[in-house]
Formats: sequence, C-alpha cells, structure tokens
Amino acid sequence: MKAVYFAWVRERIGLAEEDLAPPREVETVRQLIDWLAARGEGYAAAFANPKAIRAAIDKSHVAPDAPIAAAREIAFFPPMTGG
Amino acid sequence: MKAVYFAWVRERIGLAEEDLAPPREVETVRQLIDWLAARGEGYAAAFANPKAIRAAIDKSHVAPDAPIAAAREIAFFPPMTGG
Amino acid sequence: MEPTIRVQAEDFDAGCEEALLTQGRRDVGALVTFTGLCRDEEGTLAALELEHYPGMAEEEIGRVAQEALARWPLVGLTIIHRYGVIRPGERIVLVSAAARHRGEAFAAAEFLMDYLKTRAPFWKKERRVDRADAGWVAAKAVDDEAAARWEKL
Amino acid sequence: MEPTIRVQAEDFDAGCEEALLTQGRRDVGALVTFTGLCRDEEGTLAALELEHYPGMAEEEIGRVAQEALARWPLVGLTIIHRYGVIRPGERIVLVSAAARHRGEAFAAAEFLMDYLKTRAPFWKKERRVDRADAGWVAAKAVDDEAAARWEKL
Repeated sequence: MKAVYFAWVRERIGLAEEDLAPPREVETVRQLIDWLAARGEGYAAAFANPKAIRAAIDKSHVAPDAPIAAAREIAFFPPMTGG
Repeated sequence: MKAVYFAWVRERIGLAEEDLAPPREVETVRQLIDWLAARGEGYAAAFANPKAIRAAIDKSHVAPDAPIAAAREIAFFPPMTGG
Repeated sequence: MEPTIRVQAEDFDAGCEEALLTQGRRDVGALVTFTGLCRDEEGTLAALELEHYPGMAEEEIGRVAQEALARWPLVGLTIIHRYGVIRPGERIVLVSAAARHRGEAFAAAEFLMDYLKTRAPFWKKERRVDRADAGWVAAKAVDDEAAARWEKL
Repeated sequence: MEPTIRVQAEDFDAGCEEALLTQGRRDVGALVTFTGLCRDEEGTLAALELEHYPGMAEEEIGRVAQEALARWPLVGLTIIHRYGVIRPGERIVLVSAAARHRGEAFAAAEFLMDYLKTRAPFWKKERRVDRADAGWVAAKAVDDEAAARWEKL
C-alpha cells in the first residue's frame, strides 16, 4: 500500500510518500492512523490530533471507519484550504 | 408639466411625450391617471388597468398617491422588464 | 467607492470590465460577474428591442448600486445595461462586484440583478421569427418575488 | 454536458473562459463567473504557496461539478484551480456557470465555490512579508458552514 502525505502532515512526517505494510489487524483508516502515530516522533506529531486529519483512499475522501484492505493508495492531509 | 410615456403606454397613446396642464383638483398620480384616461381612446386603452401602470416623477419611482404639484416631468410605463 | 455605471447601445467586453476592477489591486479576494444574454427561445426569437428611459435608467441603477454598497463592503462595482436591438447570443447586462470575501460579492451581484429586473426602467419587446408583430415581454411575478426576498434581510 | 476542469500552475484569463462558454450559442441566458484572487492582507502577505494532490484534485472537482449538474440544469461549466506560488493580486480559482436563467447560474457558482473550499484537495501556506517562516492556513468553520447549508436544500 502506498501512503501519500500533504501539507503539514507531510512536513511533520518528513516524507511525501512511502510504502506501508501494516499488520493484518490494522483494518480501518482510524487504526492505520494509530499504527502510524506509534512509528516515531514525526508521525506522532502529524497524527497528534486525529480530528484534524482527513484521509482519501485511491483519490476519494473516506471516513475514519473506512476499510483499508483494498486500498492501493491512501492519503493523509489536513482539512482543505483551497478555493 | 411634461409627460413621457414608454413601451405599450407610449404605443397606445401614440405619443412619446407631451405637455400637460391638468386642472388644480388633479393632485396625485392616481388622479392624473384618471384624468388622462378620460382624454380619448388611446389614453383609455393605455390606462385601462391602473395596476399595470408604474409612474416616476423627475426620474424617481413614485407611488399612486404621490403629489404631482412639484413635478417637472412625470413618466408612465408598464412594469419594468430589463436585466 | 464610486461604482461605474453605463447605459449604452454598444456591446461590452466582460473580461475587460473584470480586469479594470482588479488590475493593480491587492485587496480584492472575490470577483463575481453576472452577464445576461439574449436567448433565442428554441429558435423562435429573432431579436429583442430594448426601450429605456434615458436619464432615469442611469439614475435608478445608481440608486440600486448605492443600496448594494450600503449592504455589503464592496471594493469595486461595475454595472452596464444595453438598449436597442439585441439579437440571440448577444449580451444585455453586466454586473461585476469585487469584494474581499466571496459571500459579499455573490450576494451583492445577485441582489443587484434582482433589483435591476424590477426597478431599472427598461422594457423588452420580442421580435419573433414567424410573426410580423412584436410583443412586449410581461413582467414576471418570479422577478418581484426575487427582489422581495432581500427586504427580509 | 461535459464540464471543463483544469488544475494548473499557469494563470488563466477569465474573459477568455467566459467567451468560450457562450460563443456561438443562443441558449445561454445567464453566465455567472467567480474569480478568487490572492489578497495581500493589508500588505502583510508576500505570497501563497498552494499545494495540491495531483490526480485527486481533478477527480474531486469533477465529482463536485457532477453534483452541481445534478442540481441545476447548467448548459456550460468551467472550473480552473491553480497551484504553486501565487502572489497578491493574482488569480487562484475560477468557476464559470452558464444556464438559461440567472437563479440557476448564481446558485450553481456559489455551491461550487463552497464545495471546492471544503472538498478539493488544496492547501494554502502563507509567506509573510516580515517573517522567514511560512504557516499553513487553518480551515475555517465558516467555510464548513457555507458548504453545510446546501445539504438542507
């Protein structure tokens, strides 16, 4: 599974993208966030406030309880500020 | 007092403008409409439905009970359809 | 802020008017431009003849513009209304409102169009493709209602 | 009707986009164009850096456009969103909606802007005139509220 990060999520993690291989018990977006947050300081800072994190699977917005099993690309980013 | 007419009011009366000298007892826009309507067939047709007539005094919209004493120019026309 | 108001027979260029409102400025965050065009009504309309009340047209549009400026903090405003013969596909009216924020620009532009429809002294006569006689367009109740909803705000 | 959607670093010409939506047509009665520009915030802002999610940006704008088309009978629609470094006075976003009647064009353009603000994957970072470090713009509750009011319709 490819993970992509944007804005301050990207800056805090220090990566724009990476390949992830979470264990099988990580089934939802929320669980993936918890698993990522435990990976190190930058991840912990990026995901410190899960309410401020938005996610997309294969370029469509998803809710925190969305399953990640079929995801090819999962994205994490702050609330959008375009327009 | 100068009177100006627009759209189908103008067409029915057959004039774009004329000078009016109504008698002193004609004090309001509504009374002027009644006085004009009695002037002939074209006027009667133009003012047959007073509710369909809008008026302006010196280029500002006025209500039917507006006094006409100070008017230099009074205009009669149908509801506006610009825009 | 002094609005630009023009009543003219000639066509106008919306892009040019928009550029004039924003060029050299750094305080405009939102620009909303409405352009009203002549439709051919499924091929039945040959042209519109737009009659207007010279002098009052400019004055009344000016009064409507001042009402908009009293309601919303616009930083730029242009209103153009054409008269004369206008054919399908041609432009009739332009309202372009510049503001700091989008809500203000949208509200002001829509308010101005609703008020122009019911207050600016213009009258449309339709030339039909299949008829010799042209008929005056009747005022629409829906336009009165559109203007009336701003009274509640 | 196939909307025109572009996500690009280059500037755009609002007048040109409007002309493309109407030229050669006789069924457009109303064209509403919103242009969003970069404000200098009383001289404190040096530039915006607009980051976006390539691919998803186009797809999400496309989904929002389809929602607008399902709600209003638009006859033309163009949406352009820029990314990269944008300086005060420069354009950021354009929404241009063509319809038969003005109410539809106004509503669709405002809906699209409200939805783009909260759903299109773009993030603004501010470069300040007097500071070396740039900060990410926080999402505004007022934008969420603006988008939410369309849910009730």
